[in-house]
Amino acid sequence: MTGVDTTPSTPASGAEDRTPLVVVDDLCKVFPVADRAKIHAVEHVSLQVDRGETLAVVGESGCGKSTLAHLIIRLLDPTGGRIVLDGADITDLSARAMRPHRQKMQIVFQDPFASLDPRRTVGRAVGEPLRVHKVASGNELEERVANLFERVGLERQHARQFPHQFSGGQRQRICIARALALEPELVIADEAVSALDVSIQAQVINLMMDLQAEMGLSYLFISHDLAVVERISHRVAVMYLGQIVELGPRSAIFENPQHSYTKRLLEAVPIADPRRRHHRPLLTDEIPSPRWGPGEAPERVELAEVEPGHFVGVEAPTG
Amino acid sequence: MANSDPPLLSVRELTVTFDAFTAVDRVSFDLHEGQTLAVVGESGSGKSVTALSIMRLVELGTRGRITGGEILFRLPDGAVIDLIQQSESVMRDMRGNNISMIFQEPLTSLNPVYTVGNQVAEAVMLHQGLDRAEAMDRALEVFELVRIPEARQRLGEYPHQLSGGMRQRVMIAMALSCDPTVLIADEPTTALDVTIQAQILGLMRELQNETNAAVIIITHDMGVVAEVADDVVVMNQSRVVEQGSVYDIFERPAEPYTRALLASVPQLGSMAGRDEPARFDLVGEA
Amino acid sequence: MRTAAAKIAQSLGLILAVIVLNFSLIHLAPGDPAVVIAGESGAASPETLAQVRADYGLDKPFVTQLGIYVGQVARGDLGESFFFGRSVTSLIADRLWPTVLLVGTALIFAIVLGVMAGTFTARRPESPASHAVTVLALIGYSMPVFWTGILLVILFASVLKILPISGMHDVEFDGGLLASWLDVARHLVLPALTLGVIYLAQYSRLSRASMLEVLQSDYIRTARAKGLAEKVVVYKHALRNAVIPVVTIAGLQFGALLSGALLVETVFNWPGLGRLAFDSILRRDTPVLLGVLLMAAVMVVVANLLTDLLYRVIDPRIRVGARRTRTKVST
Amino acid sequence: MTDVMMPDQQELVPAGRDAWRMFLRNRAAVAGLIMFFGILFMTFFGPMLYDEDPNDIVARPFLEPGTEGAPAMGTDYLGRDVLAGVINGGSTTLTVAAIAAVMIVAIGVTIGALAGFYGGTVDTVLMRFTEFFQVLPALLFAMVVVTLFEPSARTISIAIGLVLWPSLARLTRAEFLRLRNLEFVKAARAIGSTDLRIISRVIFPNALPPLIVSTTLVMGAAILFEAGLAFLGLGDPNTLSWGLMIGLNRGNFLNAWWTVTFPGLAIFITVLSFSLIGDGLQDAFNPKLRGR
Repeated sequence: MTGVDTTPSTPASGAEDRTPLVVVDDLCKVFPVADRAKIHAVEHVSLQVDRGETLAVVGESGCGKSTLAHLIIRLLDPTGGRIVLDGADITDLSARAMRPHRQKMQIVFQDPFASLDPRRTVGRAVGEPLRVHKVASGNELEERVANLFERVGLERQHARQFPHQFSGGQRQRICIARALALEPELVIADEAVSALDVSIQAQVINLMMDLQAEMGLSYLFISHDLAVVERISHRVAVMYLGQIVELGPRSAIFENPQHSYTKRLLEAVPIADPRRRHHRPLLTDEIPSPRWGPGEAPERVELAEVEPGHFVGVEAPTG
Repeated sequence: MANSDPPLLSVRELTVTFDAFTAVDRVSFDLHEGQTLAVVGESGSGKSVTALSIMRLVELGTRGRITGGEILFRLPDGAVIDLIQQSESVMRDMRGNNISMIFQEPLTSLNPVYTVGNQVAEAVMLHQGLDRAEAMDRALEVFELVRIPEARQRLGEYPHQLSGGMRQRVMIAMALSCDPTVLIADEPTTALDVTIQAQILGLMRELQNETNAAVIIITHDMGVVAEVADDVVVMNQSRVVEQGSVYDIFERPAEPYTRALLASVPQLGSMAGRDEPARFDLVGEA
Repeated sequence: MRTAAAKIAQSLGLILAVIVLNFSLIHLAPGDPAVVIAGESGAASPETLAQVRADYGLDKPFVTQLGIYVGQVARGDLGESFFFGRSVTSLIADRLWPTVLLVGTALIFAIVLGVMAGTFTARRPESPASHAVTVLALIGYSMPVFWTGILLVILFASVLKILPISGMHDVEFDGGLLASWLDVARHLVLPALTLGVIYLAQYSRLSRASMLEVLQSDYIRTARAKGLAEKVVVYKHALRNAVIPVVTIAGLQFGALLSGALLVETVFNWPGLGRLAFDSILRRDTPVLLGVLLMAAVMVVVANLLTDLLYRVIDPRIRVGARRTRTKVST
Repeated sequence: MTDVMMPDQQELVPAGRDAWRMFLRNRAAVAGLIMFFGILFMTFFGPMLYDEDPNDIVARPFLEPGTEGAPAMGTDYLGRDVLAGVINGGSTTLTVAAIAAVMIVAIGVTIGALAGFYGGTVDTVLMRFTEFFQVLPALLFAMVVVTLFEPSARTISIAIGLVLWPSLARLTRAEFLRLRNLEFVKAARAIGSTDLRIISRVIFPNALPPLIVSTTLVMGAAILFEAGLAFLGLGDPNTLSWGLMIGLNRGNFLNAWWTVTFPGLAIFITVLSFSLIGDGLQDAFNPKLRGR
């Protein structure tokens, strides 16, 4: 391992198999863009997801959190580093060789309106993974689809309808059902509740937690919303400009943040309590871009373990 | 709502329809000088349509029609007029001048083919009868007011050259350029990152102290409401569910809808001292 | 600047590819150009044919011929016409101007009027005028251009007798420069109208759709929220954005416009490149045909470069890159 | 999260049956359909009902319709029956246009789909190729192909197919590019669907509506193209066609308007029927764009 070992000292409870489900080691993704510039979307990211845990990745736009999700599920090919899923290195597998591994991990996207093919019934969408992997067919497939619908809080006869007949929250439930069809061990939720109204969001989060308890799922929960992350995660990684600047158990990140960026991020969250209003200094900072000109490259952030399982990026002392 | 002054803006029984659909149903509220009023609700609650109706913009570019109610506005000279009864030309004189508005998407809300300085100066030239050079000076002034760094240089830049936060500052500068008495902000920070949102919210509060404009902020985010509002109007399915001071709404919500809404809001810090993730305690969930 | 150089290099590459394709196609086709040339000079004995082949370099291997031709073209020499015995360059130079005049007039007519009609009707999408634009656009698009031309001649030149039937100049014309220009203009009206009307139909429809979409955009709402009059909103804020797709399509369609010009030139006996090409095909005058094909490709490429230029004028997003924001965050 | 969006404005993509119903509600589109079937009927059954040979000289040249002894549409410069010509002149045009359209769709959709789906180098290479064909002056190039080889229906179809596919390729590419990044396509990839399955079962059905619309318009363009070639005398010399009729009578149209007007009208109505159908389909597939 070239990256820092970010193994948590205390594994999440309730898991029998103590080997990590996903190990990401020194992962990098660079996109070439115009004028010989490069976007360093993901830089030397190392992390792991344990069985049955929710690891949240938080950060602002352009920090690389979605790219990281796409890399792990192999929708993008990494520029460097390794991805190990359940003991198997999947970094360089071809699309065909990758297929059996896809049964173990699935993804739920942000936009419930774009996530479902408008021309197919939602039942077909949910059954599609089963057909592609030839797991089930005919009546058995139909029965499994119906069970999935019930499992996510919908009715079995909903399967015959088209996406436009559902609300955003219902569609997101359908997407979750599709992700669960192959009984994966890892579900990547890429801003999966961000587009939902707050009451619907709470219901979907509750559903995700219930499913985790029932099925022993692991979540990689990508989000920009710290309040939601605090609710759902066991551990949290904070990303900034493609790199992890702080990683640790939820309580460490939220109650004892060490990195200046984590602190800034937490400070910025408006709190739904008028008695806890912030008094904010008038800043005009901008979020820096991960785009670098020819010959330029970001400085690598070194992580140091400040307490068991709590890693913090080392910062140059500021004046 | 213990303000004894006559209100600056008084919306009474406002009703707006889109074909057969009633988007705003008998909505009433008052807005006083220096007050920040939040209109909060989920998708489809009618909050944005309410905002567009006050500007009478709902009839331009959408199929919406104001079918009932009054929008009473107190002019600087003390006369009170019903905006719904005003002709389009009177409304044009008021828009951007007495009442101005900023929108959710700062990128798409600015015209991509003109410089931001031009777009701000345009409103000034129109309402204050200044010539081009004077209007540009005024644009520079408001750019500095909203704390845009290197303001003079930015005047000549195009929207796509600016970051999201800077674009929203430009929108705010444009809205404030003619010293309006009412500023309507429709989801002003929804499209922004959280650290930028914090800056914009801080800026808006500071500007309100400096200009004493009354602000209506339309939002779905209870965090934003708690952060900036004096008073709150809660909307759901085209109607006002409840209104009151921000403390009343957050601490003593009277209506079941408000209570349910608050219960589903994740609050930073609410999980302190707990090891495992926790479900939301939702009202009426099986 | 670097992108401009790249664009020009790319265009030259395209033109080279066109030359190679045209040359190969013509030389791989059945038929012997030597027979054509010899036929023109009266005799066709085997000795004459061999002589002709040697004179015109037709006995050399194909690739050598191609190489020689490309080299010539690079020096601006397009060879000599089999039929006229004149240099192809001068032949084309004579015919280029009428075609450019015809195509340019038709294009400007179509774009200006089309955008005006589209803008006008977009503001009243349910008005009779708006529906009329839709119907006229469909009709205009569906008429064969040579037929439109004939019908217009019947109407304006034969029934109303107000415009000349064909040609570019009156035969017995004699007068000053201005009068000569007016004479050409009179002859230009019908051909340009014929060619322009198809595109007028398309551009009015396109700019109507584009304008309708732009009028729904957020910045139009902002402009209205500023209190701007509807005229300013439409003509200052919407129009410039709405013409962008029209410019795109106009650039892409330039090749089709040239095809239309060829037919129009035939109908009106307009002495342009199209007529020259048509006659050269019938005469199997290969050097001229190659020259005209090349010229047409050059015109399309130039039109595309001009479109790019126009784009940069209209849309600052293409002209000025985004600012790079990678400042260190102050903590 | 704006709430200005009303329920009825939500993205409704009508499935086949709905689109068909919307299409039938569009009067202009139905008129187009009727016109098209009328032309088809005239072309394939007309010769049985009106069995005048279009090549026979039936009367004096230039008999104006309505005069003594003239056929319904008069006679041409040789004294041939114009109506017989109009009835018999469509089959070549329609056949050529149909074959060309098949070619255009096959080339255009394949190239556009590959470029749009794979992007990167594949896209760059295929788009350069497409640009190359767009730079070629279409009619001139087709004329050269037709004259250099033989002016048969097959050559003409191929020539038209070769020059008209680029616009469809561009459209297909744009649609594939747009759809490729939508989340339901990413979801299909995450499931492990093969590229072929994603292209054919996920992206293609969603790209189909604009492609169908475009194909109807391409049919119209191919007809105009064939007519233009025939008008110039570069069509199949052995068969009669509308364009050829106009071309042959071109020298006399000032004193015999009917010789060019009726064949031209036949071309116009045929192309117009495709335009109207295409327009109706566009509205039917995309109710949001209604009235554009």
